[in-house]
This record gives sequence, structure tokens and C-alpha cells, in this order.
Amino acid sequence: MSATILTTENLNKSFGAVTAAREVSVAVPDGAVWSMIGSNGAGKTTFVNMVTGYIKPDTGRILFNGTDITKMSPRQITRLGIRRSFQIPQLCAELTMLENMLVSLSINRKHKPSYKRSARRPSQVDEAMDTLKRFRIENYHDRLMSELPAGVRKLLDIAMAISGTPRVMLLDEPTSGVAAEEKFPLMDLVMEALSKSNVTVMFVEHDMDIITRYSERVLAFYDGEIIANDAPDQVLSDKIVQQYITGTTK
Amino acid sequence: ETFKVGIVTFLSGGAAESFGIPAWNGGELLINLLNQGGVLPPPYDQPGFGGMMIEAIPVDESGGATKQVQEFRNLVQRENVDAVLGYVSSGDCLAIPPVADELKAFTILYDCGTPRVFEEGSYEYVFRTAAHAAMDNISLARYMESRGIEANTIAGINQDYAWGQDSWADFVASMSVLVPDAEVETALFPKIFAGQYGTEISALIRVNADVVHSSLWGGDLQAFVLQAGPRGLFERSQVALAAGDHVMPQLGNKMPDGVIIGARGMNGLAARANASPLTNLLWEAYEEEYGVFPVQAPFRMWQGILGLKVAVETAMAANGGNKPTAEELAAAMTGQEWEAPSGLIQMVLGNGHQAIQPNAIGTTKWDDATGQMTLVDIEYYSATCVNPPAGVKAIDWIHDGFPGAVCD
Amino acid sequence: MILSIEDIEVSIQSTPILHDLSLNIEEGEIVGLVGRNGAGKTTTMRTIMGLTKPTSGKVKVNGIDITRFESYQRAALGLGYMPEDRRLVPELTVEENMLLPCWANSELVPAAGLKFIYDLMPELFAMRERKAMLLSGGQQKMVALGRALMAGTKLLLLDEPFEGVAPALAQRITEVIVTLKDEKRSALIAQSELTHSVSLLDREYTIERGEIISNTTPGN
Amino acid sequence: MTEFIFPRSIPLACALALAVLVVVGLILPDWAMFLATMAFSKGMVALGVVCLMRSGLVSFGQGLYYCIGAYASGLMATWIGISDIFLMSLLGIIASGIVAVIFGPLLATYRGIFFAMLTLSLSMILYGTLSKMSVLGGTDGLNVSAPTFLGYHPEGRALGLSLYMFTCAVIVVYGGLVRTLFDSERGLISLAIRDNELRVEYLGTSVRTEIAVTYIVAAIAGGIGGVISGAAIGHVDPEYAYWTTSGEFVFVAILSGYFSIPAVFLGSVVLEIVRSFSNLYFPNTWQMSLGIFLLIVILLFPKGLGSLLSRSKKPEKKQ
Amino acid sequence: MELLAYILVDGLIYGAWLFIVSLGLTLVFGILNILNMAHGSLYAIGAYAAASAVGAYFALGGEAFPFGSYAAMVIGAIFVALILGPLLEYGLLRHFYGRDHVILVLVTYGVFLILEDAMKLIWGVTPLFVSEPYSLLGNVEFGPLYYVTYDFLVIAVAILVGLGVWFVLNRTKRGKVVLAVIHDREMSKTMGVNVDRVFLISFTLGVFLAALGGALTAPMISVSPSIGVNVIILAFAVVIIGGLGSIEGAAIGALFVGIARAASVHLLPEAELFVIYLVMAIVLVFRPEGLFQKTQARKI
Ligand SMILES: Nc1ncnc2c1ncn2[C@@H]1O[C@H](COP(=O)(O)OP(=O)(O)OP(=O)(O)O)[C@@H](O)[C@H]1O
Ligand SMILES: Nc1ncnc2c1ncn2[C@@H]1O[C@H](COP(=O)(O)OP(=O)(O)OP(=O)(O)O)[C@@H](O)[C@H]1O
Ligand SMILES: [Mg+2]
Ligand SMILES: [Mg+2]
Repeated sequence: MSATILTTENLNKSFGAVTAAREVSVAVPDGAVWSMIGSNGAGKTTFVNMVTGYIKPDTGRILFNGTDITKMSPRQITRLGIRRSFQIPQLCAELTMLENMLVSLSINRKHKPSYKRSARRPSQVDEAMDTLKRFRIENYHDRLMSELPAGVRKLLDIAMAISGTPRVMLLDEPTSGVAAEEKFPLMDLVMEALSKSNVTVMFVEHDMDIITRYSERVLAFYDGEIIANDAPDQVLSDKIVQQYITGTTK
Repeated sequence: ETFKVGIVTFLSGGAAESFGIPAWNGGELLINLLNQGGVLPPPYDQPGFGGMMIEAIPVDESGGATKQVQEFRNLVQRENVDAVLGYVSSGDCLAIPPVADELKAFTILYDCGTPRVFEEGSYEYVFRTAAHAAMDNISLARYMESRGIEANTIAGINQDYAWGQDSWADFVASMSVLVPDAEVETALFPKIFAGQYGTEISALIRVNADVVHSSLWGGDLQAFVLQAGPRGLFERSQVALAAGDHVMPQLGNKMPDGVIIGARGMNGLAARANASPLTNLLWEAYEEEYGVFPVQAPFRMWQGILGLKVAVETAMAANGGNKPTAEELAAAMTGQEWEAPSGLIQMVLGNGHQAIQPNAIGTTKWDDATGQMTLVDIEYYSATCVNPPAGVKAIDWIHDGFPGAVCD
Repeated sequence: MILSIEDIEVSIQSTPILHDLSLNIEEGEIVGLVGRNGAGKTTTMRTIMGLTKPTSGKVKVNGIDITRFESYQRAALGLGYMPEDRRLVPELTVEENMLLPCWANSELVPAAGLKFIYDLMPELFAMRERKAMLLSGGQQKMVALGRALMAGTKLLLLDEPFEGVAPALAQRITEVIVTLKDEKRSALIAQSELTHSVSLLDREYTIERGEIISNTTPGN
Repeated sequence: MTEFIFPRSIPLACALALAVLVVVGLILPDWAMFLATMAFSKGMVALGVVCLMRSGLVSFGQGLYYCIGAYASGLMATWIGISDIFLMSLLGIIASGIVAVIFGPLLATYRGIFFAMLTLSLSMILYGTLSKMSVLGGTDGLNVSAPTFLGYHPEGRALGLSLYMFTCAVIVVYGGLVRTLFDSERGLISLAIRDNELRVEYLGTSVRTEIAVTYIVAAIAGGIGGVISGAAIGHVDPEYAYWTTSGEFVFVAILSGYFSIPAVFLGSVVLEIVRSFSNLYFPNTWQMSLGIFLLIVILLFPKGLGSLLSRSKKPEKKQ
Repeated sequence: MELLAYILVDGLIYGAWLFIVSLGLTLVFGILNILNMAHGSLYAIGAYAAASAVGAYFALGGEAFPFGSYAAMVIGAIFVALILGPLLEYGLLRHFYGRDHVILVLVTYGVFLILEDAMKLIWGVTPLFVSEPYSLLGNVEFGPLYYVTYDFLVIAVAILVGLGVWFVLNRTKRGKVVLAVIHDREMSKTMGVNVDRVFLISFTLGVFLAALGGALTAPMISVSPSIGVNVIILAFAVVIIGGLGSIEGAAIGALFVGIARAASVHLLPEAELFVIYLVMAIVLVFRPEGLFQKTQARKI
């Protein structure tokens, strides 16, 4: 097994009376594809938020490649190569889809964004359109975000997140709101794009088919705690997991 | 033929009610009288300006100096006026003269007070037909001294801009010469158009000075009087208002008795008490037309327009009856003197570009019989008594103890 | 017939979105509206609620033509809407959010409504005092559902109610929606996938590019 | 994003614009030339407001830089006797730039109305300070002598014309630079900040830096605008920093919209003309005329006058 | 000690006045999300209406019962609210909802310009005086302090109005419905809320509060066209210091400004001009969204 790229040590986080993380410790190997499941409000998004610096844990440490990133800002963490998508798509509502993509590309180059180079130079526009095409949303390229159907927004959110060169990719419910027929193709697409450069992936999902199909290992969250951390089959046959998360009949 | 004058004064904003509108009313009135011809006593009996009908173009002065420079250019370059007469705000009076000279446009500043215009600059085409503001506070201080008013401690409430700051500085300086024992207790500078003076009045009551000096004007002064009255400030301290006459028609008996009042010249009630035929004409015509008696602003407008008339007619006498050019007007105006409802106006300062005029200070007394406010204990000061001589800066003159002052 | 839509055309900024769309829901019927992303499910729901206005066609509730009604008047007819993006009032607590329809409409009985909802989703009872703005995505979804249940005494319009909801809870919700039938409540459920709801639907419309392309009974 | 209607290349567009402006200048009557000079110099300040508006920030205190520019050049003229417009402009840029470098990073943490009010406070504090400084003329301000142009001392119409030409050159050059900036990667990022800062941060760039830089760009435009206005009017006073002055720049910015740069200058000219004529023809109700004009423009041109000049067919923002 | 008492009482009086003036502004901002630049004009119109009403009251023989002039003042303010509230909200603002924030600010700026001249057309430039109500209640003396009782009436009104509005918004169902509207107009509609009516009533209430502020001030000042201009910037500052849309905030903000200003007038008169901006800047440095900032809703 390869070296761990992301380690969390005993993360605790509470919001008033609510405990959103309780002694959360994981060690994710480089290049792994892990998934996270859990009942609503179990702390999955909070985990992603802590790793990406949006929320600071009350106690505990987060290490990326050996560097302590616990106190870093989302921007610094992003620059280190940890990227994420959002459960609720975070887009620029008054820009078109293409412009959203161009923003992402402009920032994610090796060089810093320029004050001179046109954001709409043909090469960059082509690249953006290519990405949109891969996600099959290019038809919407000149539409404002506020007019897009929910599912399409989700796709764009992911597309923006995976542009650039991530080392670790955290996807928060990538397929929720995406039409049934699109779910697997979407995951295929994302996984393919990421596996090329051996990116470590962690994704939150409520759809167990996707969990079993794409992840090597599942973290099951319940009430801020990781109650199971194992291969999908093992976790999904766990009684407690079945009772609280997946439902009995599945 | 007509003579076009751009008349710039406040038609809106805080200074409209107290200065701009009364001045414009007075101006319109006078222009009508002049255009009729023969109404005014000689030497003002020729119709219009030397026979030319006067056409006035009113312009609102509000909006700041920047806007006024623009409007001035429009008047001169677009409307082709023959002269511009205007400006109450001293900021405008400072900003306009360089432009007037650049455009070679004959310009009369009729109201503003700052001495800086001709003390710091000299202009060819620009004249001011009213005395600058140093006179007002020198006169006040002289009044304190000559009437023996107890002034061991003084306090001031003046607006926080050049007018208020200068007025207070002039007053304090004059007092230190004339009443050397006077001590300053506090100097308050509320924002212009603040309207609420509760806190300031508390502060004035707290320091309990013998004399409270104020150059507040307009709505601010009215509000101050209304708020200070019930709180007994006027009983505790002798209040002296450098330019307070213009609020009397509105305040009526809400203006307490015994307040010392100046009118920035021998204007309003003080002029009426010392009436010339010209004063009476203005007084009666104005009262008839507008239902209130004229305060300082129409007086100053009249002295400006009459001065312009004198200049036009002098120039025409010199050039053989043609409409005078700006240069001819300027030549005629320089060092000119003429009678106005406010007394004799003499262009003696600033190389003959800046007027001096007599001043008067009085004390309020409500006359129950007529239901009118009157001024009593009026002291008249000749122009040379309260204005510096040519070539001397006002503030230096005060600090030096008024050398060369000639008082009757 | 609780709801009938007759040949509506909807355009947004002169782009046609829905064409000639008709659908009916009988009293006590649970109907699905299924289609891919961008097919027009949300737009249909919004049109029923009066948030977008059709250029032609009619919307009727209980036989009353409500095409020209304001949204709040429609709500008064017993329509309960759960938008796909939840849209709770962040400053109000969970319970207050669910009570909001009662405050606006005095005919609703708050106590009974709350009891029904809390029995259905005990999770909501546990967090009833928390401010809505701090809940997780799925939790907000539950509250929005609760709120729709409160308002929708006749007809529920649920836009993607299972999206982002953990399977165990989704199952329970499904079961409860079925019991709504006993109270003669109807529901229109928009979904881009069918996994959770096959068992509960009486009928299912499929929508594609703004047009209804099929009206089937699952299993057929 | 939109380009100019005509040429796509920015230098070409600038050259064309300059040529048109120069030709127009030669035939303008004096008063109109002065009006245009003033409108353009104020347009510069409004352009700064537009820059910030693209990131969703409304500066109600751009008068700060307008005033700093004007005083910097005015004082240099009175104290050192330098009246060269190029030197004065340089000084205006330096002075406003320095102040903006100090305040920009601080202000960059504020958004919305708080940003607006803080910028307003800053300019009002300058206003208050200047009002109290009798060395600088207090509220009455001070006069600025007529500008010279690299040793050339024009008078009369030549003076007005020279200043007009200088102004045109400045706005065209600055306009071109700003257009380049708007079209650039950073320019697009600025727009994105308006919509969703969180996303921009999560893409890995600093929203604060971006805003601070925009703020400085805007401040410099304000400074130059102040220098030219001061030189054109020949007088500077604290009123330059008063909130109503700043309000006017916001007014022009919104009137013009933020898609087209020429529109900003056009908007400024339109406002000057409307104001000047309503002041003359309705001396008693010019404010009302201005208000009605404003409401009509907002109703008829939801995206500002710029929508006339730009190709953008972006629909209105939904609530 | 005496000085301190002066500062506190002066600050309280000024703060109470400021609070009444700012309350309507913060309310309209909180609910309709409009920063109403015309608020100052509405204040001025309220003052005019009250002055006219009081004048008419005395002209119609009110001398017999002078206290009736207080009712006349309030009726004047109500009159203004009932006319201008619907006229502005229904006739104008409604057409701009959903447009950018600053556009609405600009619209109200246009209204401000129009109202300023409209006042001149209606009431002329000659100021109105109705100082009777000011001195009617006599004076109060605590030791060396000597005040007009009316000033304390203003404090009482401020407390009453503030509590009243706060109570309605925070403790009644109607108020909570308003909270829902504030956050999400569209959603509130679908939950059965008549949003248009909420807006109309709220805006009219805002107009009433502005007019009431003017009406209460009318007896102390000479009512003339320009009195509204300065009020607006003061009210803005108070509302910002307090945190936009917060009633408690406006109260504390007004008190802050009132006391800071009183302290400066008594101790350091030169600083008066800066005080309000200074207070604002200091508050914002420590609380970037005002004293009573709203907690941000979770975005992710
Ligand atoms: N405000 C708008 N302006 C322009 N077009 C819009 C607007 N709102 C929706 N549309 C368009 O209407 C179509 C239908 O959108 P709708 O949101 O109804 O789809 P949906 O079926 O709900 O999709 P999803 O499953 O992704 O939520 C889409 O093509 C969308 O782009
Ligand atoms: N900023 C916050 N303030 C207060 N409580 C919070 C905050 N963020 C999260 N919580 C609480 O922490 C718990 C975990 O939330 P989190 O968003 O991590 O859940 P989740 O597992 O992502 O759920 P879902 O599947 O519904 O998205 C929830 O009870 C939530 O209400
Ligand atoms: Mg989550
Ligand atoms: Mg949808």
C-alpha cells in the first residue's frame, strides 16, 4: 500500500449542543478512492469542511502529505492541491456557464491569473468548452447560472472543481440531483479524469449502488462518529449501518 | 436694447430662505422698478441701465463651487450675459473671480463675506459691492465696549465652516483688543444645518459665560433661538448675533428681548430707523409686494444692482452712450461710490474693487403696541471705523488695534 | 380531480420552456413527474404555484381556474410546495419554519400538523429548536418536507424530495407518503430518478424537453 | 463580457475614439468644451466606481480620491508653483495611489453597504479635516492657477482646448487599460467575486487581494479625475470629498452600467448636460427635473446607458 | 459629576431623537431591502405636515386645549404616511423589486430629489414655526441641569415606538411572517403570505416613522426645505453602527452616537464633526457588520 496522503487525527467539532465530529481519525492512502455515507446531519459535510479549511476543528490535527493544514485557509489548502465540490453547487449566478468555467481555468493555471491576458482568448475558451462537452452540458454554455436546472448546476460545480491539478479530490454528494441515467456516466467521467493523474478521491454519497461500484472503502458516519470504516460489502452488511443509514431492505 | 445680467443666488437649499430668495425678490423688485423708470429718486431715475432694459437670468447657487464655475461659464459663454451679479457663499466667491478674469466677464459679488477674495488675490473684472465680514464682528466688539456690557467670559457657537470659523476668530481678536480681560470659555462649532442644538445649549449653560457670540444664520439660527429660549440661555448670558437680523420677521416675538444683533451693514431695521428716501422706497415696496419687511439680503442686492447701474451709466457717459464693454464697466466701477438704501457704498479696498460701508448694531425689543420687533440702542458705525484702510488685511488690522480707524 | 393542467405554454424571457403540457391528478393519487435534468419538472411545479405564469393554458385546482391567482391565494387552497433547493427561513427555528404556513393561513391547525410531522420524522422533533440556517443539507430537506406537509392539506408538490436524503430515511418518507392517501391528500413528485418511489406512485408522467411524453402506471 | 461595438482590438478602438474626440473638440463652443472636460474628468472617477461595482462593491466615498488628486495638484501649484499638468497628474496618481495602498487592504474585508459606508466615512473624515485646516483655505478651499503643458502656457480658448485634449488623451489611455483589465483573467475573476466569493476562494485565489487591487485602480482614476477637475475649475475645496459628490459618481456609474467604458463617459456628459440646462431653465425645480430624469433612465435602460453601446444581451438579473 | 450628568442626559435626548429618525430606515431596509435615501425628505415632510396641522389646530381655536396640538402632530404624520407610503411603494418602488440593490438606492435618490422640490412647491421657502408644543410642558430642573420637558417626551416616544415595533416583529406571528418575507419573498408567497401587502404596510410604517420623527422635531426648529438632507446621513450612520435591519442595533447605535456627540461637544468641541464617522469606523473595525450583525446562514 502506498503512503498516506491525508491524515486526520482525533477531530472533534461541536456546534453548541450538536456534535458534528467526534474523534474522527482517518488515514487515506495516496491514490485511494473512498466514499462516505451517513444519515442526514451525521457530519459528512462537516468532515469535508474541516479538511478544506472552511471549518476549524475544535481539537485534532489534519495532515496533508505530512504538512499540518489544520489552521490553513481554504485558499491555501486549495493551492496545496486539495479540491472539493459542494453539496449545494457554488457557482457565480450572474455569469454564464462558460464564464464560470473560464474563471476556474484562469485561476487554475500554473502561472497566476493575469491582468493582461484575455480571459476569453480562443485557446482557453476551447479548453473550457471541451470540459463542458465532456460533462455533456455544453448546450447550456451561454446561459446564466440562475437559469440552469439543478442537475446541470451540480455537473458544472464538479467540472469547475476538477479542473486544475488536484492531489486530493473531495466530492460532496456529486450525484444528488443528477438524473438517474446520468449518474453512472458522471461518476465514470470523474473517476476517469482523476485516475489518470492518480488523484485521491473521497466522495459523499447516499446512493449505495455508486458506493459499491466506485469506492474501495467506505466511511460510515453516524452522529459525528465514524461507525464503520471498511470495504463496501463489509460496511453495507453491518447491522447498525443498515438500521441507521441504508435501511433494512436494501 | 437690453442688458443681460446673470443673477446667481440660492434658490434652493439651506440658504435660500434667509438669503437667496429675499435677495432675488428684492432684485426682481428693483429691476422692475428700474425698467419702469423714474420711480427711484435721482441719480437712479433713468429707465433700466442707461436706457437699456434689464433682463435678469436667475441661477441657483446651490451645488458647490464646482457647479458654480460651470454655471458661470454657461452664463458668459452660452447665454452671453453682459454682467454676472451674485454669490452668497464665500467658497463660490473665491472660485469665480479667476474664471471671471479668464473669460473677461464683468462680475459683481454682492453678498459673500470672506475677506480673502481681494486680500489674497487681485482681479480686473471682479468687484464686491458689500463690505467683507470682518466689519460685522469688529462692530459687535465695539458695541460691547461702548455699551459697557459685561464680557469677562465669552463663549461662541458658530457653524463649522469658513464663515463661522472666521466670524469667531474676528470676534475673539477684536474683543482681545477692545475688552482685553475677556476670557474664552468654550467655542462650539456645530455642523452647518445641524438643526439640533440641545447638547450645545447644555454646554453653553454649563460654562455660563457673560457673552455668547454666534454667527449662526437661517434655519440654524431660528432653531437655536427656539431651543435656547425655553432653556433660559438668554437670561443667563448676553447673546450677540453677528448676522441675526434676517430671522426677525419669521421669529417675531420668539426672539427674546435684549439680544444684540447685527445685520451685516446698515440694513433692515437699523436702516429703517435711520431712513433715507431710498431706504423707505425699498422698505415700502418690498413690504407691499411680499408682506414682510426687507432684511439684509435685499438691501445688499439693491446696493449691488444700483452699483451696477452707476457703473453702466458712468461708462456710457464716457463712451458716448454705447453699451459698455466689460473693460469699460470695470474702469467705471473701480473706486466708484454710490448711495444705497444701506448708506454710502465706497469701493476703496482691493484697489477700488472692494466696498466698505457703514454698519449698525442694535438690541432687540418687542413692541407690544405694534406687534413688531424693534431695535433699540442702535449704534451706527461709519465705514472707516469698522473696515480696515486700503492695503491692510482685516485680521492684521484687528490685531494691531485698528490703526487709522476713523469713527464718528 | 384535484389538479388539472390544461395545455399550458410557459416561456421564460421569451425562451419557450413548457409546451402544451397537460396533466391531471385525482384526489388521493400520488403521481410522479419524471424526467432528465432540464426537462422542465421544476418549471411545472413553479407554474402550479404561480411563480411563473403560463402564456396560455389553464391551471385548475378542484375545478377552480387558478391561472390568474397569486401564489399566496393558491397556497390558501391547500397546496403545499417543497422546492428543490429547500429555501427555509434561516432565522426561524425548525418548528417555526414548519408553522409558517399556519401563520399565513388561519385555517390550518398547528398542533395537529406538528404532531403528524413529528410522528413521521422524529429527527425533526429532536432539532425543532435549532435555527434552520445551520442544518445540514439533508436536514433542511426534511424541514422543507415538513413545511410542505403542513401547508398541503389537499395537494403536495414535492420537487426532488429524496435527493440528498439518506436511504433509511427515504424509505420511511416513502411509507408515509403512501399513508397520505388515506387522508385523501394527493401529491405530485418530481424526480430525476425512480429508485425510491416506484412503489408509491399511482401514476407517472414522463417529461422531456418541456413536453409530457408518456403517462403510465408503474409496473405496466 | 462585451467588446466595443466596432473594432475588436483595443488599441485600434482607442485611437479611433481619440480621433473622434479631438475632431469634436475642435468644433465645440467654449462652454461645451469646458462641460466635456469636466464630464470626462468626473467620468474618470465614475470609471473607478464602475471597476469596483464589477466586484459588487459600491464606493460611496470615491470623492476621497477626487479630492486628494485635486488638492495634491492644487497645493503643488500654490506651494511650489508647478503648474505642469503632466507633473500634476503624476502627483495626483502618486498621492491617491499611496492612500489607496493603505486603505485598500483594510477595506477589502468589507462588503455591501458596510463597504459603502466605510468609504463614505473615510471621505467625510477628509472633508472634515480639510474644513478645519485654515492653512488650506478651510471650507472655502483654494484657487489653482491655470495649468501649463510641458512649457506651453496657453490662454483663452487655447487653454480650454489644450486641457480638453489632455483630458481626452487621459481617458482614452486609461479607458483602454481598464478595458484590457476587464477582459483579462483577473477581470473575469472580479466579476466572479461579485457572485460567489466562496467559490473563488475555493478555486485558490485571494478575494481580498483582488478587491484591494481593484480599489487601487479605482483610486488612481479618481485621483487623475480630481487633478483635471481642479485644473479646469481653477479652484479646489473640501466639497470634492463631500458625500454628495461621491454620490454623483455612483449615480453616473449606475446610469452607465458596467459593460461599456465609453458609456461611463457618455453617462457623465449626459448628466452634466441635463443638470446644466435644467438649472438654467428650471432654476427653482432643477432637482425635481434631475430626479425625474433619473427615474426615467432607470426605467428605460435597466442595464444603464451602456446597454445601448454594448452587444451584451444578458437578461435581467432575477431576484 | 455635573459634566457627566450633562453628557448623559444630552446624549440620551439626542440619541432618542436619532433613534426615532433611524428606526423607519432600518425597518424598511430590513424588510424591503431598500436603503431609502428619501427617508430624510419624508422626515422633512412629516415636519411640514405636523407644523401645518398644529398651525391649523390653533387657527381653529385650539388655544382652549393646547395639548391637542400633540394629537395634531401625530395626525399630520399619519396623513403623510397614508398618502406617501402607498404612493411610493405601490406607484414606484414595486416596479424595481428584484433589480440590483444600488438601483433601488438610486431610485430612492431620485425620489429624494423630487420630494425636495415638491416641498418647496407646496410649502414655499418661508419657514414654518409651531413652537407652542415645545414649551407647553414646561421645564424640568435637576440641580444645575435645566431642560425642556418636551425633550423627555421625545425619549418616552422613542422607547414606546421602539418597543412597539420590536414586539410586533419579534413576538407576534405577523412579525415572524415578516421575517420570512425578509428572507425569501418567493417562498413566503408559496406558503400563503401576501407579500405585496406586507411590503405595502411595512413601507408605509417606515414612512410613518420618518414622518413622526419630523413631526416631533417640528416644534423645536424652523421647518424649512433643507432639514431632511442632514438627517439622512446621520440615520445611515446609526443604522450601520447598529447592524442593518436590527431594531435593537438602531437603539444602541443611536445611544452610542448621542453620547459620543454629547461628550465631544462638552469636552472637545473641535471633534464634533468627526465623531459620528469615528464611532462608525471604530464599530466596524471590531464588528464588520455592525453591533447586531446577523448570523450568516450556512452556505455549504
Ligand atoms: N430563469 C430561467 N431563465 C431561462 N431559462 C430557464 C430559467 N429557469 C429554467 N430555465 C430552463 O428551463 C428548462 C427546464 O428547467 P427545470 O429547472 O424546470 O428543469 P428540471 O426538470 O427541474 O431539471 P432538474 O432535474 O435538473 O432540476 C431548462 O432548460 C432551464 O434551462
Ligand atoms: N455551521 C454550523 N453551525 C451549527 N451547526 C452545524 C453547522 N454545520 C453543521 N452543523 C450541524 O452539524 C451536524 C452535521 O452536519 P453536516 O452538514 O456535516 O451533515 P451531513 O452529514 O453532511 O448531512 P447531509 O447528508 O444532510 O448533508 C448537523 O446536525 C448540522 O446541523
Ligand atoms: Mg452534507
Ligand atoms: Mg428541478
